[in-house]
Amino acid sequence: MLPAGCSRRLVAELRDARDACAERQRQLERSLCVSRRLLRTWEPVETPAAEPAPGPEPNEEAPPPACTPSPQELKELELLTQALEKAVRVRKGTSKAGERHKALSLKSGSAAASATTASAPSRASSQAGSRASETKPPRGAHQTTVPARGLPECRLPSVGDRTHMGRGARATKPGPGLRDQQIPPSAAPQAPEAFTLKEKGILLKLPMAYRKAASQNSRLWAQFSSTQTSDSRDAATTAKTQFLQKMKMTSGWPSSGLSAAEAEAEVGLLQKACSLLRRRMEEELSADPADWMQEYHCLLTLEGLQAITGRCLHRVQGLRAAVAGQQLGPWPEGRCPRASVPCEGRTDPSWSPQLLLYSSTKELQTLAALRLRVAMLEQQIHLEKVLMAELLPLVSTRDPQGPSWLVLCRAVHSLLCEGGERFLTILRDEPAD
Amino acid sequence: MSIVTVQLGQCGNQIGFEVFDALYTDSHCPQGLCSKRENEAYQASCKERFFSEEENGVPVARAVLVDMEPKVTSQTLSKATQSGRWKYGQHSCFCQKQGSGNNWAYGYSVHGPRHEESIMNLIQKEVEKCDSLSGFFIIMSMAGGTGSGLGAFVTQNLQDQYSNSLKMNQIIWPYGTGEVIVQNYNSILTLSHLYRSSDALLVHENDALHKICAKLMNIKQISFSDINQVLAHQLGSVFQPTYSVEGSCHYRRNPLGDLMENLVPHPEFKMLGIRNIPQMSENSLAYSTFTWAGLLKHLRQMLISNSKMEEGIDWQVRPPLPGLPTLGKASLNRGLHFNMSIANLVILRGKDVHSADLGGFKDSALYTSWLEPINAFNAWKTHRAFSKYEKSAALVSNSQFLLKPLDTIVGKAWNMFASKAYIHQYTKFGMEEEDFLDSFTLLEQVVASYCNL
Amino acid sequence: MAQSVVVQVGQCGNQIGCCFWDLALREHAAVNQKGIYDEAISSFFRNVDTRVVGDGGSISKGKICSLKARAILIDMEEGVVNEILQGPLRDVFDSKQLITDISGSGNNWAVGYKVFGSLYQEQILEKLRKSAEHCDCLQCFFIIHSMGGGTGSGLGTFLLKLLEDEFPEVYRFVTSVYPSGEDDVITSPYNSILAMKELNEHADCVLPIDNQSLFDIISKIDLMVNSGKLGTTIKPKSLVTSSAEAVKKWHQRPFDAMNNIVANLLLNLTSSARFEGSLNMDLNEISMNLVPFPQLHYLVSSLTPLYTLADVNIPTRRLDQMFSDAFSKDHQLIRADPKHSLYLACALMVRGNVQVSDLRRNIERLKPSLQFVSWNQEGWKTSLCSVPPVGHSHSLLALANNTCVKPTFMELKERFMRLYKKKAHLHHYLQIEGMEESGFMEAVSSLSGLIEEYNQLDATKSMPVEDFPRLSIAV
Amino acid sequence: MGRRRPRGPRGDTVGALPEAIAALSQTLPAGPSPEIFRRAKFDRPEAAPALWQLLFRVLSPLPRDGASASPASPALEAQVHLVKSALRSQGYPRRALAQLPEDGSQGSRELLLALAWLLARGPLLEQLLAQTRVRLGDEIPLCECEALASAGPLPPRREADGPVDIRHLQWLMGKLRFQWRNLITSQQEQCALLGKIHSYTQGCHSDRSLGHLSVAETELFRDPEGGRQLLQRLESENARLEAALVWRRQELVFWKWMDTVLGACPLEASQPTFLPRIPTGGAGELELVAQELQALHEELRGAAEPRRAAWEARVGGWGPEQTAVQRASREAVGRELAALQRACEQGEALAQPHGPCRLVKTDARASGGPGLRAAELIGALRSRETRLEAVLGRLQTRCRQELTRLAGARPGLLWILPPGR
Repeated sequence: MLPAGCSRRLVAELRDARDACAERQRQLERSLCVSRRLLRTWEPVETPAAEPAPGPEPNEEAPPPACTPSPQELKELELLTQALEKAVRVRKGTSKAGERHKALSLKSGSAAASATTASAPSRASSQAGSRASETKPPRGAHQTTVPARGLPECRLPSVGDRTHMGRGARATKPGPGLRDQQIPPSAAPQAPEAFTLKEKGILLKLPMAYRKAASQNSRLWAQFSSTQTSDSRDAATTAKTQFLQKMKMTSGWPSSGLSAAEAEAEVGLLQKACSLLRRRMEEELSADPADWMQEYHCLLTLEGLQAITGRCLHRVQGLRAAVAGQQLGPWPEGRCPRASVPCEGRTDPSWSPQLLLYSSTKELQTLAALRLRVAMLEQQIHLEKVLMAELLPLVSTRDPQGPSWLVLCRAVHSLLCEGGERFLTILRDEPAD
Repeated sequence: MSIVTVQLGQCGNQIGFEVFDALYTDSHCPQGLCSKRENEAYQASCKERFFSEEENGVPVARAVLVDMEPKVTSQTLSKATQSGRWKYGQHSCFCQKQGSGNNWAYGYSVHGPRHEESIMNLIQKEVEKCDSLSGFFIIMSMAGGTGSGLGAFVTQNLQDQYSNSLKMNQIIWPYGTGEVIVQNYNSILTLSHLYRSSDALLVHENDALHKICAKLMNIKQISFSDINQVLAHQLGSVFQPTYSVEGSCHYRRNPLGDLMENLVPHPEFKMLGIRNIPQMSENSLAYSTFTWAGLLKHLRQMLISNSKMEEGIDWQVRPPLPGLPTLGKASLNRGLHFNMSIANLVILRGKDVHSADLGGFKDSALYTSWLEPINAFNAWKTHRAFSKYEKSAALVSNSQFLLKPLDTIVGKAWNMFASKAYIHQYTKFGMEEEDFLDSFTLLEQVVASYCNL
Repeated sequence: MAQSVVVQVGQCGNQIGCCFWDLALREHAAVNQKGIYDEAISSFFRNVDTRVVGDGGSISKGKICSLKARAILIDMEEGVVNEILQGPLRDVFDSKQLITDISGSGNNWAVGYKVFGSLYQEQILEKLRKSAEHCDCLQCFFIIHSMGGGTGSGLGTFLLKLLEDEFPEVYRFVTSVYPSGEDDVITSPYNSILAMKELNEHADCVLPIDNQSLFDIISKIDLMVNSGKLGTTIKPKSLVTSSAEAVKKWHQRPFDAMNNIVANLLLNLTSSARFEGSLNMDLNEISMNLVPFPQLHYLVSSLTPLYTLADVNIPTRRLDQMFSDAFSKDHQLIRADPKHSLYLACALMVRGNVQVSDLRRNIERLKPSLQFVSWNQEGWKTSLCSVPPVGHSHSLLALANNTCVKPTFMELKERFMRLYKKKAHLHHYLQIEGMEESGFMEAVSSLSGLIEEYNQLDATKSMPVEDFPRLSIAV
Repeated sequence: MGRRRPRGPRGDTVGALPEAIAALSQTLPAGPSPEIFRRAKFDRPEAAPALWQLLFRVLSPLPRDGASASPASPALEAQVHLVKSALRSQGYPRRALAQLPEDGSQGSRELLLALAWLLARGPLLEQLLAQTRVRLGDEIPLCECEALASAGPLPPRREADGPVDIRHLQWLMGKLRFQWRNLITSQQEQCALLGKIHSYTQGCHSDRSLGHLSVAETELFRDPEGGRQLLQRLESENARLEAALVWRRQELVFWKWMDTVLGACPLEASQPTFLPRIPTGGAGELELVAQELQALHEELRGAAEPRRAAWEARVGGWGPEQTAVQRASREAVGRELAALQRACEQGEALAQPHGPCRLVKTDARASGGPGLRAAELIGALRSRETRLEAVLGRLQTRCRQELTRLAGARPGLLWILPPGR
């Protein structure tokens, strides 16, 4: 058995690490769920009721997400499709000369009132989602056909368009206009057809309302980050500084105090510094000086590094003193959230995300795997240090003749020297007789 | 997520076929006692895991067949094709002219390096067919030469090349009395190598399976195919879809990962065994009814009394009182022995599964002192019935169940080794006595670790 | 699938070989109804397009054109080989596979080994290489010879050394017919002992056969047939007979019947490697499992059901009886009693409709009556081949590595010593170039060494089985 | 930008203060109404709960995917507790806050001060906005600043009850290892799916530089209801951004007002100084760093001293020419080291990009265009990986040596190590 304090600390460390992993896994699962759903077959009409939200479900008996419409739903769909086709045929007849834009929109029932849902009455009454066709003013107005803002415009016809899209429309109307071309609905009525992103993804087009909001969003972010550094803010900065000082004064805060967050940040800095210095040293030592000048350069660098390391050690001393001088205030006990702010909190020159270009899935996978690998290594190194700090003293202070010393040694060896993956065996060296 | 199966040697290939057939049959069984929609989701989940789709719609097992002689693989391929329901991939088979001759060293040191590239290429092709690879099943016998020697070699290569994917070896544990005379050598070499390169060893004991055929399935003249079908049933009962924890309407994505995280995190404890209930012939089934309470009571007693099947359970065995010291190796040969668990996973399938009370498995007396049931016990559920059973339960256990067989094998091999018998057959192919000693050392440690829980 | 080449040396070797090829052809004809050249056939036969001149005519797939035995026939007399070439089997051999002389070895091992060995070495090697080239995976040489004569024992064992040097990876399984006590060849003890040394050193497995045992078996069958026991008839179409006039021939040529038994042994030995089954046993598994120490590679064989095998139709007995018989004294192919000696290892090779549960049951049943060496208490190797022998529902071949072979060797040594003390006939040997008296001494000490190894094992028989102390784990 | 309000004389107009406070409250996540601020100035208790909640939101780390999962807020008391301890750890100076009742019924003015303190101290609003940003693209953070170590929202601690067996630690460690591997597997799948979605929607985005849709954008079509919500979130973020811009223009007047709030507070009596307790974890880390630095220092000395001695022996009678070169060398090294020193002190990451990136799949052939290349990042990550592996290897070697030394204390045993990799 390990001592209680040591146990508590190490179990807590490992638990933290596992919680962090589990949290990431959950995030990934959530986004995977969305992506997977996108790549599955898209039913021609959304049936939001049948798609349970991902996440906990109180009832174990609830249906799984991979749902196919019930016979009832299918029947309704068919009715709807017929109604649609009828509408389309009528429109087609009236728009022979000019190019008419026809759109099929997917939209939710709540906003469907404005649309011509009359063509599918049975559907509107029974289903949340509905599909309707709309006749647009021939020209002049914006090309896209969003009936109400927020509704994605979908140019994904479902009715028999597989054949027509592939052979007819597409083949006969090539050229740049194709992408913006609304798909002519089929004249051959079929049962509503499911499709996949792979087949029809290229036909998607973002709705206007969204495009507008998104571009406004990026404009605002740009503006927001550009004003941040402007001169006009000097006055505000001064005011804030003054406010902080006044606050400190009125509270009798000791001038040399160091908060836990600051201390932690400082430790983090020192850690980074340490690895930076070590890396530099290794570079220097692995280089093979060719002449006396380089030799001299190397010597100076090493001495300089030594000096910097000395200064870091000095900072450690200071920090130690601060920690040692701490006293307990009247503040509540408890574990504090980590003060470190993820890098999104950093004041970056640009707020809107930069672009990261990748050329193949393989490359993306390599990149992601490496990122994770680095994160894991960092976590592993952290754990290794913590475990070293707690376990090595135990091994060296316990009585080697004691009953549990060897047990401890074996486990410690596995944890510290083999990353917990493998284990050693200790045999009694006795003559076989 | 998908699992790629590597079937090695005669045993591995024969079993592999039965496993895929059982998975297919179960997932296409029309009366799963659940809604059509749910059945379809179950089917889809099973398919993603174990089959890929070919152009003409026939499911293709995510499997690679490897043998060093052609008879078995060609038979296996044609059996699958003849079934008309599923098949193996056209280019998923690797075989040679001449077997490993029950010689582990020949499989590991000669066939392995010689055919490394071809085999790994086949596996890679299969892996590339998966959107997402969870890991590998490696089906192999422990006694022979190809399954055991080449199997150990391939597992090691998988560990090198797919270090993040999970590797579960399906180990066929030979009959206690003879199939292959050098089986104890082959076994210790296999086990010790897998202990270094595999994540979990799911052990299937021929003796136990044989008994199930005789006693529960009422088969008079038992063939290997009967035995393999029982094994396939057991494997299916674990790895067919079950609900994931958080969203009960979602099927578990990565059962292999979940299972391993729960059962084999400790490097010294990697041996797993399966127990099932009920298992019976079609005739008896018609006259039986089951309750969850009854099934779980039996299953629990099967666990603690280390009985491999429902029949002949020793009801006298009880968990020890808390605080008593563990008995250590001395207790190994005593008759009445409580089987201590490290960790258990129970899988329940069928009607009213939510009403099943698993309290009996959450008893801390069942587990080693250093793990609480909360860390050591897990349950998976689905109300989709499995195979022909309205209700069924499976238990995957990391416990002392294999201690005695393992100790016996190590002991017999050691006796043979001390007499230097058969050693020349191994040194002929580049192995040294030192290699044997390494294997003995590692396995003696495993035995000791399982003893001193 | 891997292939084997049969090398039949001397009169006895060629006679047995002849039976073997006849049976092998008929077995494949029975199993392979479609006439397709398949993997199973390929293990012993080449498929040759006879229209093509030269050696380029091998066909690896498709219809059977003309089958050629993967065999090399060696004899230093012409009689037997000529007989074969004029007989019904003439088509499966061609002249390129033959090595003959006219002078004979005069029942002198030294003539076979030293004289003909050096004389024919190149020719033999060339034919061996040729036969190996015809295989895409040559696994095993089966050498058939007798120990008592000159050509079989001398040239036959010379060949072993040659094979070892030239094809070190290919197994050498030797079927050796040992002379019986009242052998008509006076020098047979010399020849046998000299040959034994070569077998000790250069064979992977030796299947010793004893003429006397074969004869006893035949006599017993004979008796049974003649006694007109109820239901006993000669089977019209079974494997052992070479032609329709089996019964007549039977009495005229008892050797044919005896040779047939040996040929059957070879067929059953290879059946699990050739045909499908739920538990295959490749040839390389035989030595792997049955040879715990390099020199102890003598395997005592027994075949059951023996009487039905010998063309006699007696009512089928229980399956379990077949297993019991395999361990009885009168089913062994040499005079030995494995049941009362020490087993080092034992293989059961079963053919036909037998399942693993039958195997398990019988092993459990028989085990208590058998004694196994302490470190191999469960020394069983088993195989299940689903193709039964022609005309039968099932069969069993048991191979035992058992100290019961020791008496045969001791008897041989005694007979040798009786002659050798008198230096009788020694000069016939010493006059051969390269043959020295030390050769005899070495041969006999090699045999003594072998006997001593068996002795040591036998000595453990009375000792209680004890486990060796294991490695001691500290934690 | 037609909405921009006319700019008044800076901060001095009468309407400026309400406008500033309104902007602030709109910018803050779930910000309370301006009225609450006004009441807080007068320390009115009814304003307290809202401010506790606000501070809780501000101080508790959010799950990254903030929008989808907004867990039920804990009870007010728990929120109070967390706010107090978080402020303490960040060094909040006023003691009065710590003494406020735990039920959250009092202290609206103190809370207002605390909020102002947080706002004054750093770019709080910017952080909050960034944290809750609506993610339209498929993003991948460039750095591992948050790494795996940063915890999400803190669950109530279930501390281990007592001593555990070391095998229990091995068990947990093993679980962690499997979690890592499962994580990688899931992530590989996610990448594969992203790649598919990106290539299937190639050319669908109105923005030419993006080309294809992101998952969120594709999901708009799949789930119109969700799409509507996304749009709403986007619009509300736009509103918050606009408010934040207003706040920036008007904040000066807010600070002046805060001065008056602070003035209204009684001076806190000179008190026994207290310092916030540094968490034990931090102190442990400090010792580890200290050890590492010490070790480094020793190594450097070991490397530098013999070189110095050899150098001194050589330079005996050098002429002025060499001396000049020496001086140049000294200056060059000095410059380099000064940069290093700065990096060490300020922790500025050396040319390492930070922040999220939107993933864009491009044709490998198409070069140019703005944006980072995955290949370059991969290179950087690889070298980072190598460095970390070396660090880990060093630590493990150190442990191995230490254990080998200790093993000497028990003769008569054979230590059989697992075979080398």
